[in-house]
Amino acid sequence: MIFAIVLIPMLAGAASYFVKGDRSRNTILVSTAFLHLVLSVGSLFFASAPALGGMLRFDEAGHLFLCTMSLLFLCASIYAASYIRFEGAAHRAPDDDGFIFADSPKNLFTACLLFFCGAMSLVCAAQHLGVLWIGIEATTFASAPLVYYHHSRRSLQAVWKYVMICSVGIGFSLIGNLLVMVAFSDAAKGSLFISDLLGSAASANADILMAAFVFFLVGYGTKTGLAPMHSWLPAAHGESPAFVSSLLSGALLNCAFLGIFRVHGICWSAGIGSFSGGLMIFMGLLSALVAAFFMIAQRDYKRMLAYSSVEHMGMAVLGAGLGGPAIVATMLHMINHSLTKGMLFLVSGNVLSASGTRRIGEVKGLFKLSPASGVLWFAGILAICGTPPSGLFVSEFLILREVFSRGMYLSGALILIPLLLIFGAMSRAVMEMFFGEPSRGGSGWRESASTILPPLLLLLVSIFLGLHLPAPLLAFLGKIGGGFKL
Amino acid sequence: MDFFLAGVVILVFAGLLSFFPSVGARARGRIAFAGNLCALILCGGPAVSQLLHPAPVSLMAATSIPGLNFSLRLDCLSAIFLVCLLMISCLSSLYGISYFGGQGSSSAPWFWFNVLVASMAMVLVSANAFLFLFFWEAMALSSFFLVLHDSGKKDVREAAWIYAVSSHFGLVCIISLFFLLSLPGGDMEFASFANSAHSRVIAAAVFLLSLAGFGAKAGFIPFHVWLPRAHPAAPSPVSALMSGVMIKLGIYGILRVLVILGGFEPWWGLVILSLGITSGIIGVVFAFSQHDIKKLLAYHSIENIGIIMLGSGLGVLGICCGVPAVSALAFAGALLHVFNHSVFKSLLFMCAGAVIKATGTHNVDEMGGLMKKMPVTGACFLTGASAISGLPVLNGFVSEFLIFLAALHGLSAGGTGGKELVYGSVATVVALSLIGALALGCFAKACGIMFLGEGRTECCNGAKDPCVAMLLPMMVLSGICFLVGIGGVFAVRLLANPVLELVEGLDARQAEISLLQASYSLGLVGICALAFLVLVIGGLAARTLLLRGRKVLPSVTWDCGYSESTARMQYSGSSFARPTLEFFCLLLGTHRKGPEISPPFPATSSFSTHTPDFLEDSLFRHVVNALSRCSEFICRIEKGSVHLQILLVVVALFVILAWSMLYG
Amino acid sequence: MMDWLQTVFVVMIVADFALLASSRIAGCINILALQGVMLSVLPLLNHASVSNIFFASLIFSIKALVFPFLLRRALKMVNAKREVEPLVGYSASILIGLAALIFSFWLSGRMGSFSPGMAILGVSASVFTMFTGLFVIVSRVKAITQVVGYVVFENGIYLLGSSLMLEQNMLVELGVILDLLVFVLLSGIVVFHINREFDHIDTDSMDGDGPGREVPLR
Amino acid sequence: MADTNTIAVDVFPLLCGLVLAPFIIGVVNRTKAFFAGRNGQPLLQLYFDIFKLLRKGAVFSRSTTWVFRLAPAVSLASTVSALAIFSLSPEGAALSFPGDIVLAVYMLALARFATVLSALDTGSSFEGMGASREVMLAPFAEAAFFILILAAAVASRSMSAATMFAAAIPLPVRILMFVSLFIVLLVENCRVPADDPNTHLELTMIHEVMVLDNSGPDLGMIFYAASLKLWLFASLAVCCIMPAGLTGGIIGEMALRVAGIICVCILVGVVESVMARFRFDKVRRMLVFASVLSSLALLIAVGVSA
Repeated sequence: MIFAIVLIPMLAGAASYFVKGDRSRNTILVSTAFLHLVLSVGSLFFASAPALGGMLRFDEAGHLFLCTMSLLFLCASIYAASYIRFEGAAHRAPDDDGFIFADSPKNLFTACLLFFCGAMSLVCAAQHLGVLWIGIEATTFASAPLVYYHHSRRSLQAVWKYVMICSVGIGFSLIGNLLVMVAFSDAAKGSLFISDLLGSAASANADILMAAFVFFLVGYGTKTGLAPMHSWLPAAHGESPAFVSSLLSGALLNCAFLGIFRVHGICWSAGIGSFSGGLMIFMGLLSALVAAFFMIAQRDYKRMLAYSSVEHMGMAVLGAGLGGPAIVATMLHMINHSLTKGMLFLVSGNVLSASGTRRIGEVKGLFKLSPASGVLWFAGILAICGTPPSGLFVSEFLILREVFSRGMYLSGALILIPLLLIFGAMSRAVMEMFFGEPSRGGSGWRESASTILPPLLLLLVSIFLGLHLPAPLLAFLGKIGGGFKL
Repeated sequence: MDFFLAGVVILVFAGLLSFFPSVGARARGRIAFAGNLCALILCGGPAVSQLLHPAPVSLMAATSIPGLNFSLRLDCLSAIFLVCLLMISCLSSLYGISYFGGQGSSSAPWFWFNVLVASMAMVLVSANAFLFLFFWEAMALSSFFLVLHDSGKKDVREAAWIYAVSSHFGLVCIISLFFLLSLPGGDMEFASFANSAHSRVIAAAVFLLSLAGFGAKAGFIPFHVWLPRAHPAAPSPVSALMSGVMIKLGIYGILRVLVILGGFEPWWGLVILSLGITSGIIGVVFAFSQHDIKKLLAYHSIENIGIIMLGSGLGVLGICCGVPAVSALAFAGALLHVFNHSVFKSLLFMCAGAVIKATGTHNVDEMGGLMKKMPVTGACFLTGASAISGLPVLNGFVSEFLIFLAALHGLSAGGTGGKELVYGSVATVVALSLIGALALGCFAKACGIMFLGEGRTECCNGAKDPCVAMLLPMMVLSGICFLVGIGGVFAVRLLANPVLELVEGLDARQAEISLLQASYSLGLVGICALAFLVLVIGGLAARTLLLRGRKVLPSVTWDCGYSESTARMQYSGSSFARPTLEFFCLLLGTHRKGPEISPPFPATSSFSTHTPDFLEDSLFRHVVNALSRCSEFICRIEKGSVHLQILLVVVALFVILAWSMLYG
Repeated sequence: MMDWLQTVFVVMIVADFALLASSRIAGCINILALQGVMLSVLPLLNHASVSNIFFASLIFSIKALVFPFLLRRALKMVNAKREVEPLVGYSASILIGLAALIFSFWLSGRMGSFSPGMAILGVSASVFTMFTGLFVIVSRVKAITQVVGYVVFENGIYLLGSSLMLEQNMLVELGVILDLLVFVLLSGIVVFHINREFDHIDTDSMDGDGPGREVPLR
Repeated sequence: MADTNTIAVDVFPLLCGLVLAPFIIGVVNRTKAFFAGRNGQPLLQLYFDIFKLLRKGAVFSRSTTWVFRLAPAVSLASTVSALAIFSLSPEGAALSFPGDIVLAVYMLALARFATVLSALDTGSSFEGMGASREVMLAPFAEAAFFILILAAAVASRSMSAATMFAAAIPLPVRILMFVSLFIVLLVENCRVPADDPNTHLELTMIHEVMVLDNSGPDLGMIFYAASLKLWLFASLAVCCIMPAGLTGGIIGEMALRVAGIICVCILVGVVESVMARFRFDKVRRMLVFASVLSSLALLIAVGVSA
């Protein structure tokens, strides 16, 4: 069952590489995505034997991220099908930055997309730090060509930045792996199985484990987009096509976060949870502040969304650092964030196709240009800023409650101020774009069901989570938080 | 309580109905009005019965989200605000039917209107912090969309954005306020807030946060920036509802937090008092210098909020210094002023809306002589204006009279109270007298320039009274002004229970006695008002008797023989206000674009004054520009080359490693 | 046996200094090949078991043959100017390298708690190689030189792993190899494209998004 | 409330005020004439004027509305009711309850509001100018007056007008209150330093220019209301300076009170003939000086009573 979940996308990717017709390739893409969703939801209910000698097994956190990822992947692939069809149909006019919209070959693109999904499933299933590392490595390689879909000078620079920074990051996490092996060399005889590490954590060498955690935090933090290492995120999201950046933000960041979360679990059971927690809280606060200040003068709405991801990842890392009941709130925050952010990036694709420009100042009268995506865009931005009906309001409220109940008033204030700044910046951008008369002639793009329904579905799920948290979901999240008793 | 919920549900359902395209604009308005009406009956009933015999009704139901349980509680304090809310929402929706009727079917914002009223009602009764925040943000969101009603204009969008940011700032303060209150247990119920002890430092922090958070909604001075922009931008029925009721929820929030905190410190009273004084005086001075009628009324809301803060500040001082008479009367005055202000402010906004719809302009200096063309609107505006300036026969006077009485009690109690009480009372009386006189001048200007004299521009020629559906709410509100003005004694009886709730710290009997004494005085004030009306009618009758046999000739106004005087020669708004505002010139910083009369022969020239809101310019704009400048500076890193960013990653690693080695 | 290991580490350190000093990309690639050879010798020195021999040949073929070949082909295709315009001057780089060497010796001294014996030299060599790799990425302008820098950084990590006597699990080394192989492939493709887009391949000239209009936040 | 037989005693000062008010205007004019070496108009001149006006016809400008016609009646009625509170007979006024002073002051404000609105209603620039000047002075006059009331309330520990001034207020406080009240009297009743009652140059007037357009019975009512207002302020000034209960009976007390009012009017006449009219910002400075004096009185009263 686990092999199926990981390998089917990869095989489909390989297959679609050789398929010639666009239409058939799209059907492969969408059907694999649907199958993947069915399998991952199915794996929730019937327990499946661990594969590869215990290296691949879905625990609660893995299941959670897998299901969100596959739901997002399904919506993205439906969106991608129409996006590619529209792409192929007309050679689009050069964007205002003067680069040509020639696109990379479709088959390589679809193959990489499916390979990307397989890699992410591998990360969710990884119970061995080495396999986890290889999985995240694979996601980087799978997503690099995706970001480079529109061959242009700026997307080239974005890919280069993305690959270089993430590789350096992954190099650091490799050092982290080595140090973990050293720290556990006598306790678990250098095995990297998470279960063994958790078991023998008490007798590990504490300060080497601390050094290892620092390397992991910086390494996987680069992939999660935490503050000082986040600079690849706006570049990659700004240039990649809409559904790729929705996958990048909605799913890839989660997988990297999973890496930090696993190592944090090990540190927690090794007794240095307060150190690793404190470091994560510091990185969370730093990301929130930096994202807020970057966002105020932002002129490109896709990069604005990227910075909002940096901020929300900061919140998640902070929540995980608190431990105890905050873990439930953090996981809730992760789900809500990937749903809402995924939806927002898909709608930003619509906005880009409708208005033809990425600059906030130049998009005018979005409501008149394309009403449905305009309304979705407005609702999405309000949701991502944490206004009540959206689930983010609930999760941010719960995380803040934990922060204040620990007596950390300063860090509570340090979270609330960026939230306010970000709300100001984003609402200003949305109002500039939504109202007024459309200044640029529409680029002949019309909203179709497949570009509106996926984001709408994601938004409705997030609002549903905002209004009512089903009890089984809360119990499930509680189990994830099990390892982090205060 | 289930009546109450039924009313709210019907309200929202009526709002939803207005989304169907098939329904015409007027029918849409009628459905929404029907929704408001039955909300008035269903929710108003329990509220009024709560006022008469106080028995707090509560309802508790757990929900799936941890920490959020659906607990509601209707007590006297929220009943007062509920009565204001439902009355004003009903009347402004009636007014809105024909106000929105004209412009096309799709534009009427009835859904957001009803959602706003429903969320305000739920905020007033919610007894769980999470639920309170939920409806508070729903209220902010729906009023944001209402302000964006005619979003075509750029400054409307600008006003809506500033409003959104400041209400979000308020939300941020209120969230941290509730967290601090819920500290020991983490339980989010208001009841558990009340009976858990808070240390002095936390109580002071909670108090200041409540001033900041709820102040951003109430709109007193340091947080008032959005008010003079949002109200003129919103359509009139919406701004009537917003400035009549919505800013009162800020006051409700502060009072609720005060009730929860229980033990006050004298400096709290002085802080509220000083905020009240600054808002009052600065509000009325800025109102005096405005040309736009709705901006003038918006600044006046700030002034009246200042008066309410004066009352509650004196009340808090009274409690701290142990003089129950002062606190009972002051809180009674403040609560009555909440009711009175929601009555005459929405009346004034409705009249302003009718005038703007008739003349098509906001600028007071372009109007004139509208009393001849719009007699009913003129009469209502005149009633509202004299009520807001606190003139005796009307309701504004009754609440200010109570606050004066409280101050006099504070003073004549003399030594027993303690130094703060004496200073507080003196400051209150002086401030109230100054504010009253300036308000009188400001509304004399508003009425005189708009309604009296001759029409200054041709836009007043086509003006005529709006249809009956718009006039009816205005007349009802003017009637209420007169009713409360004369029947002040009944109003105080109604207020007795909520005041006792606010003052339950001190011995209730003493508060009872002072309230009885106040109602005795108010009875006599009512009698004196009636006697005054009889005298006026007598004078008029005598005058008509005397003139019956005599010649009564219409002629031209006395013009010292200069026969060419045109309507433009009349006093305009800014010229009327100039002598008074000279005294406050450093506060206002009015820019004058004076006429440059250079050529020998007189050519056409113009003169105009503009008064920027100095606080907004100095405070808000600098903060926003500073933020965007440093954000631009930081953005340079984002544009930096790959090397810089990789260096950042490496440096981050070394810094954290070094830090963890040193402190790990 | 011990002195062979020490010679390997010393050669690695010398190769790093040469890399810092070299001004021509072709030279850098040769140094890279040399480091590849040295690294492939390491598993043989411990104990010549079958898996070690197979593994050593694998490392040799990849690090000493495939990478240099790919990079030279990329260099020819791109016909970029041979010499390198670094952001930090060569002599400055060497001095910084020296400081880094001293720091790495101090660091490995402090981390003496690891396996005893000659680990001091091994750990410091690996830390210094890693530092050189990162320094080259940050300070060199050419895209190819950054790739070389990254490979050196990977060599450093591999050296760290083997010097800590963690030879028993092949998985990590495999991971390193996998990572390197695909990375070089990828950057090769990207470098080609960089070349196709414009004449020179330094990454500094690719500034961020163009001069868009300022949205004044009034 | 007092029972029926003493009602007469309470109403008597009010009636006395209503009857004698125009007389004191005559006194003022006569003192001015005496200083100017003229015989001056007869003491009862204002009675004749009012009676004459009541029997004349009226002329209304076309641009005025019902506000213009209502205003004189409103200002007269409010001044009368203010007088009812301030008639200050020893046993308490016709109408006395805690806080009645506030009602009286706001009644005067209502009169001012009515006059200003009727001035603006005529649509002439002169009346507009008068109205804007009236509104300029109002805040400072009211502030000074309220501080005065506070001083009396603190000194006498009572909240009703009748008992407030009767109590034993220390002499320095009484003098300060009298001076500041006298300044407010001069400004409120358009006496010389603030405003010239019988000038003909509209640009310099405040109160007269607001009633330019009134005619016939309206003008009569306005003159009568003005005289009542002077009586009211004068009686207040007398109560400030003269402690109560000097003579035994009520009649004696009232006679003394009327004599005091006449002396105050003579003082007003003297001031009018001695001083020239101030510039408007000097008038404002004078009023600020008055409020400074009354706050000094307040500070002493608080210091003494605490």
